[in-house]
Amino acid sequence: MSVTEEEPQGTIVERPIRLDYDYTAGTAQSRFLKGIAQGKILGEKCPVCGKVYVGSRGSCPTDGVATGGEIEVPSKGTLTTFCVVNVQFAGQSVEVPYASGYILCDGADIPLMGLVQEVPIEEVRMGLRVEAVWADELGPTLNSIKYWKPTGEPDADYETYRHHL
Amino acid sequence: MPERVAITGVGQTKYDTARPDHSIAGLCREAAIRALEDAGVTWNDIDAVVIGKAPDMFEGVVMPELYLADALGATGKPMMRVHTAGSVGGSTALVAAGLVKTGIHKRVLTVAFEKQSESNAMWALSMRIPFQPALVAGAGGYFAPHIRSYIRRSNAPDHIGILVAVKDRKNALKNPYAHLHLEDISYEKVAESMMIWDPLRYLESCPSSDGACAMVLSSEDAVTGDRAPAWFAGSAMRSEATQFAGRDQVNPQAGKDCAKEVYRQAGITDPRREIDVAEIYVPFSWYEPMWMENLAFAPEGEGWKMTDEGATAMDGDMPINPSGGVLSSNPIGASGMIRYAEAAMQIREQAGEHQIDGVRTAMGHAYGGGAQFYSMCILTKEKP
Amino acid sequence: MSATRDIAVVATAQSPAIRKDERRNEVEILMPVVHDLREKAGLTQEDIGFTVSGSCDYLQGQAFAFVTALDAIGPWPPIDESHVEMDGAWALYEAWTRLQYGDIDTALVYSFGKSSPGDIRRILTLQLDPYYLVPLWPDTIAMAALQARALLDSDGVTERDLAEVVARSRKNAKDNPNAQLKGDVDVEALLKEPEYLSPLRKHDCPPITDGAAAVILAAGDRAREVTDRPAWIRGIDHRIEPHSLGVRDLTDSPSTRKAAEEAGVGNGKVDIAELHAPFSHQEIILKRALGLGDDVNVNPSGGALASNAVMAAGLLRIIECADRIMSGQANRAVAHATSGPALQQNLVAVLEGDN
Amino acid sequence: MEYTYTRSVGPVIERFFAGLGEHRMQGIKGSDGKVIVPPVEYDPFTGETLTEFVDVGDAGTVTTWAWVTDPRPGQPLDKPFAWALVKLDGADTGMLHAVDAGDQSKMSTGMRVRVRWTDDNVPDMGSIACFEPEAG
Repeated sequence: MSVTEEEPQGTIVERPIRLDYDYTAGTAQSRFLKGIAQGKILGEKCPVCGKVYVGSRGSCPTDGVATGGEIEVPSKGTLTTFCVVNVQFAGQSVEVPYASGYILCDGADIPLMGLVQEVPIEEVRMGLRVEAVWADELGPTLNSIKYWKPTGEPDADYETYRHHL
Repeated sequence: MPERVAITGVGQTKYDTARPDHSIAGLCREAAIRALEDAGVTWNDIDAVVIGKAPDMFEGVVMPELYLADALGATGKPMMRVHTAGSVGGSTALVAAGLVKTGIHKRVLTVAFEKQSESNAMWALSMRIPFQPALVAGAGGYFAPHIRSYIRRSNAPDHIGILVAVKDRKNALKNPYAHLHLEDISYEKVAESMMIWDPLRYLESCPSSDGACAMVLSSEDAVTGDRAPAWFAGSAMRSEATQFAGRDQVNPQAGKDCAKEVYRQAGITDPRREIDVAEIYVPFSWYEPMWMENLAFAPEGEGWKMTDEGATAMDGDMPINPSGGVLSSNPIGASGMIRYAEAAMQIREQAGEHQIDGVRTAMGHAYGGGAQFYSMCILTKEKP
Repeated sequence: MSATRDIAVVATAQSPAIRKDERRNEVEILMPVVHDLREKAGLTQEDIGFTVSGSCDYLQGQAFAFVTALDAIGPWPPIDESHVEMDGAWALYEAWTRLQYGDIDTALVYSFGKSSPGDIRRILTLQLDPYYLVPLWPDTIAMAALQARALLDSDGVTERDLAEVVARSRKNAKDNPNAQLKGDVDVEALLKEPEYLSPLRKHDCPPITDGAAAVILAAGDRAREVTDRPAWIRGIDHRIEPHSLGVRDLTDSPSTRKAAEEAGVGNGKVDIAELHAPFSHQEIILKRALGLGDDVNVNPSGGALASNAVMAAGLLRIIECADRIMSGQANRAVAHATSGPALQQNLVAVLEGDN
Repeated sequence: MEYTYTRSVGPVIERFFAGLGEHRMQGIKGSDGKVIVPPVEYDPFTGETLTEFVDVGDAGTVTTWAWVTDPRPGQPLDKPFAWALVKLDGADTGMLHAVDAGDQSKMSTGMRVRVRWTDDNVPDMGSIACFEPEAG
């Protein structure tokens, strides 16, 4: 609070608001999450531009048409860019510091967000090759991918992912 | 033939972490009354009211135009509520301007606000439905990776972000409405502040503010007030999808297209030379150089040089955010309208200590979402 | 109003009204509607000058819920686009305004609402004064019931009149393939139903609906290129009233009356009217405020009592009018949309075919 | 989704809430001189800032009502009750609250009701439990 003592401190009331929702993932996302529950990353192809979307919400955002035709992409790819989070935010269970970034799976045209671990934080870099580390118990949620770890392969050439930044 | 639209009144609240002295309506009123007074009009002179704010979850009031109708003197009048994410302050002003431009109304009051102290923005923004990942740590966590991409692409030196943060906070010391008045701001202070979202430091990020901004927009035959108005010479909105294959997240096409369109309308061919001052939506330091390129003030990859050379300082050739910008005050829903209002204040020579001399053309800019929504205007002293 | 450019609805599309779409998310509900729409108009997204939508984050329970909806449109190259956190009817108003600038000739308006994921009655409580009202958690039906009682107390309106509105809605909805509640119901049987939130019975209240709707507007000659018989928007206006029920005359709708005057409802014979009356008694209040006689066919689609996709229901009234004008069934129609507790805010549009 | 919002109320609502804590009902004079209860910061019809507080009674007349058989979470009563607009003595507008009438047959437009106060002295709406029929 930056309010100083001279300033008026008006009456403050508390208003708890609770709302319950029954969310619908949608058909495309349900297909994707079903794959995740089986330890598979499923992409969907846009019938117009041919781009492969992972975690599609059901449409190709540039063509506005339904994506379809499941394509399994490897749970391995390139860290295109990232940030290192050094502050513990409320509701965040991961220990700081951690690297959070975009992982472009091989063969996919859109990255997934994920954590990068099993590597010293100062060695996390753009172009790092990473693979998914799956949770012991898989379920229809992205938390099934615990994090991504380096594969040990040489870094991806900047040219291979610069158009995904 | 569309009508010319003038900004004849501007009002802002004092921005702060919390404004415990006001209800939500009271906060909006503080700005609205100032705008009416500046324009020399009363509630009776207003034909319609257009309000804007970011997600309703910030205050937990659904479609608050309903509750705010009385406070904004809207009874018996048309009232609208715009929501285009962070660009909303700008889009709200443009929707309001449209009502005048088309001749539907003579004088419209437009108000944008956010009372972030009612909740926690980090909570509202990071809220995810169950099957979506909860990795993003607030807006900084979203934008920091794209900043890293920019640095990689442009080979910009690390200190550029710090320069922006220091400059905007120093400017804010000249703006009585600004939220952050960091008297002891310095390069070292920013450099040593916590690296929250590496490559983004704490002091390179915007605060969370309560506040409202309001403007009175008038048609040519309804201009009032003691002070000459600022005229809209160009205005545009552009959107693209949040995430799509091949999306340029550093230099988004929608931003480039939007700028091109406002320049075309205003007859601007060399923005850096022809625009005297710009209020640009920079919530994180590095977005200044990024937008310099997006808005064609600098060639691609060279925006950081403008910051580095001091061109964007108040005494530079292209002053950016003399008000202190979003880095110094961020009532999210209002932040875009504040950019427009500050641009108008520069034209109308009412910016006080942060006034730039001889402003004839000014730009207002807002962006929102994952940098996929844009709203921009060019304001001029001369009637377009 | 001095806006002079002739603007028409030239194509419309809507999803079927569904109680609960458990399979599809908002994008997936909206996408086929938009495809159908553009196909009917023979236009691609690149032919559209301006795109605008109306929706409510809280229905979806997520901030920026409207953002992903854009994925259904395919906004590439980047589009001139805006969004109102209001019913789609107000999005259409913004589009109509935008077309008056004169630099573009077409606009796409869409709206979507899934009322099923959350408790819609509770969500809409959050529209109310956050200091005095929300702590008591009065819900939308309660607010409407207070209005209904005021109307029943005031003059000749009876519970039978309310039941007749419901019976006609259900009957009319039989001809509407998209409607949710339809069929022949007997007024006497309706009156025997128990009270739900007295004086309202369950059938006096709208169903819970998931759905989406969209229209294309076009100006002048462009409108005639798209369709032989555009539904011209001859007037459109909207007004708001004070928020608190306690300071209003609940038996009247002065904002509707004012909007109707501005839109020119009285300037000619009205063939049909589609009124956004989620509660039966509101149709009676609106009909009076709009000055509609008994010769006007009110809510031939069944109206909001038959299907009520919140945020799209107002836009749907314009669509239902436009459809009947474009098909030649009607020549002059009045569409109405509402927002807020007990008809706080109202929009009125007059649509006409070429004579 | 669950969150507790912290609302600053501003001077008018603050004063009304403070009065409730002392079991005192107040209204505010509108631009046309009519007394609005609960007091609003701005005139609903002219938008003028209102400042003139007026004490009103804690009893009044029901102008309209609706009977709730199934109370919902958070509502003032957890047994069947009536929502009502109550025009308090000395006021010109209706105030929305619950009436604990026991049975729908006890409710009628024009009936007299009185505030049932609580001992809750937190400056908020909580000081009013509900209204109850005056004679009963």
